[in-house]
Amino acid sequence: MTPKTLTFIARSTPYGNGRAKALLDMVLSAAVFDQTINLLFMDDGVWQLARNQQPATIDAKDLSAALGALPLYDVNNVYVEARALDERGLTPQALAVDAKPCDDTEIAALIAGSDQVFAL
Amino acid sequence: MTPKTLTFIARSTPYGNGRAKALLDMVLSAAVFDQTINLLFMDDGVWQLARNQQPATIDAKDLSAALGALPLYDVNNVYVEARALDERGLTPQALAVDAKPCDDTEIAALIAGSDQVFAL
Amino acid sequence: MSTLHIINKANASQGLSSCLRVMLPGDGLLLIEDGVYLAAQLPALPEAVRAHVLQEDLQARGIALPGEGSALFTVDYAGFVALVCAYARSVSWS
Amino acid sequence: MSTLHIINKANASQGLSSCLRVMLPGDGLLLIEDGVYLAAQLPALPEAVRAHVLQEDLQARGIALPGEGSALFTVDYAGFVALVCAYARSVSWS
Amino acid sequence: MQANQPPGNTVVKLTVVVHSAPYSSQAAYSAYRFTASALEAGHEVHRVFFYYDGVHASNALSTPPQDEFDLVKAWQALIEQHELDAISCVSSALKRGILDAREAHRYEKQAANLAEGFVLSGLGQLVDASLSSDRVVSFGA
Amino acid sequence: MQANQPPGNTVVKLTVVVHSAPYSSQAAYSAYRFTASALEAGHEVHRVFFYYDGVHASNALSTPPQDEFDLVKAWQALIEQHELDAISCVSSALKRGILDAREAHRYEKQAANLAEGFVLSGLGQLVDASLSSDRVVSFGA
Repeated sequence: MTPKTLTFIARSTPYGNGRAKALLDMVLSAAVFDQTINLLFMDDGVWQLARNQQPATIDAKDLSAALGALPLYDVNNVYVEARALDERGLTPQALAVDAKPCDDTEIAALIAGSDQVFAL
Repeated sequence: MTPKTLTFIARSTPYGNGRAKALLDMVLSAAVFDQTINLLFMDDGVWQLARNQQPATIDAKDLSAALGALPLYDVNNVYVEARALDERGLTPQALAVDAKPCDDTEIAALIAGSDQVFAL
Repeated sequence: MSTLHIINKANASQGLSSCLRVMLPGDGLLLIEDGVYLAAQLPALPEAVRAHVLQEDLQARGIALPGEGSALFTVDYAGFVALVCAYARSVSWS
Repeated sequence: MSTLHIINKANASQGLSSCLRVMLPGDGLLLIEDGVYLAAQLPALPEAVRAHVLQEDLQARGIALPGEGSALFTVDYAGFVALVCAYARSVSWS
Repeated sequence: MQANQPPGNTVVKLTVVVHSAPYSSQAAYSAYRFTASALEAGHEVHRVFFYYDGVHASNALSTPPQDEFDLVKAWQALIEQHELDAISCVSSALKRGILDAREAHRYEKQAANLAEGFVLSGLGQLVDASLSSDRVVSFGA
Repeated sequence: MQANQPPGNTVVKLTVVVHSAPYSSQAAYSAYRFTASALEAGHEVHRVFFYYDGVHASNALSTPPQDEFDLVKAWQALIEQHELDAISCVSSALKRGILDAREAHRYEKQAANLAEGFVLSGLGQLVDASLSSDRVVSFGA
């Protein structure tokens, strides 16, 4: 079977609801299937990449630390919507996790090149 | 005990989630307590007042019909945010339920005149 | 092969605006659930994008389409299924 | 007596914009949960409105406040309780 | 805050309303932290009312991973310690599959799962609490 | 739609993902209607995967008012009639208090409440289904 491309679009803030964690769990599950995995942070999802998260103050686990483990799972195609960073006063250099900034055209190409897309 | 004023702000669409129904149930429960009840439709909540709803197509009950029963419960202070109607191309004349259009100042006064406020 | 973009929220900022920016010519748009509230005020669509709206959800909410000039095609649930099959993949921008 | 307006969503269109329009002088604003994301880009507040942000939720998310000039007061959960008690009523614009 | 002096050391009678579910919304947790802080400050928590998705906090079968905060247990401990009046709205709970023994029997369901400490009752209990409390604060949804 | 000709009478293999809860989100209902329509059109529904709040559709204790649509029962009927593979994500379900007999026993809980027809299993089942389906469509959250 030729490997397939699964793209995951993270569009939710990290702690206000459980979607960010739910999407990350999907990504980690997919990673063991030896396919091509893309992870893209868009819209409010870019907040997941903010530095200095200390969610122990609200009895939650650090999602950005979990994101740091992605390379161990061979999830290396990590992208972030440049516009979303910009709108929120974030810069690609000041993120907790390495992610390639991309524009609308590149995002469109990511989606068009995918077999399946999951957004949460 | 002097009667209190409870104000309910309906801000949700009628069928996409259960909030509109949940708020209406609160209003009807409050109505039997013989207090002053205000019901205000704001933001996407004004969609609850749209005419010709036929939610049987999605196996749901008609919320606008239930709103029509408010006078039977002596809930007569029904308001609608004029701006929210306007933004959605709705007019006070074309609503399923009678509601007094009001502006920001009147809404502020409604809130300030309330003992408790519930928004959903 | 093209993508079907599905919108199920009334608030344009929750999905529609992002989706419109990353659509390609030949892609499809489908408004369902509270997404049908956007039908009357849909912004200009990218080139060669076909837009659809779910009939059952429109009717449930009492929403009338903008009339003759509308570029929106109504579909029922069977049509929804056909769209999902016709496009190569779907994205739910909820 | 004045009102405490509580915002718990990041998206300004879900609550904050409506709330800002109907606040009165003397009212208070409190950002909690995802509402703290609005702290850095808070629009101009109505006259004599005091704005607060929940420290625990800021820290959890790694959000820094705009520096010195900020009109935002940070409070902890005890301060949150004190605010609810201090104002005559609260409205949760979620 | 000159115009809004806090009542100082006065004990304030509070009602807390919870609209959102644990693990899906932080609001369920915020309500808990707020309630704990209010009690710590010496205020009276007249009632905690779980409504809409908020009722999920009263599901005894909830089994979070061991390294995650267990909100059902946390509420139960707070309820027990302070003898809190914690009500889950019966109509919200029934729809969402949370039943006490009486409802399970009435609807001939296989089991009851309402967590100890919580009581199922109607929306009138929310209205009643609102009328007799100094302040009501709502979380989530 | 010239550029995207539908596969005509070809049977398409579909996976349906449900992220939202009945009574709280219409998406739970939309997923059901979509699945029923897909089956009616003769397509193959390879798997329905209930994830996140979607797992609430598999709570056997759910007791909606008699005059409201019963989504748990509706799914059960569809599952039975078409021998659907309906999986509730085990980690989502455990947190939210939905257990099968095995999990109830393992965690020493008083009862199991997973509705008949549904199976608890891991996220791998979603990935696996996605890889072997022609189309995946997600509802809600």
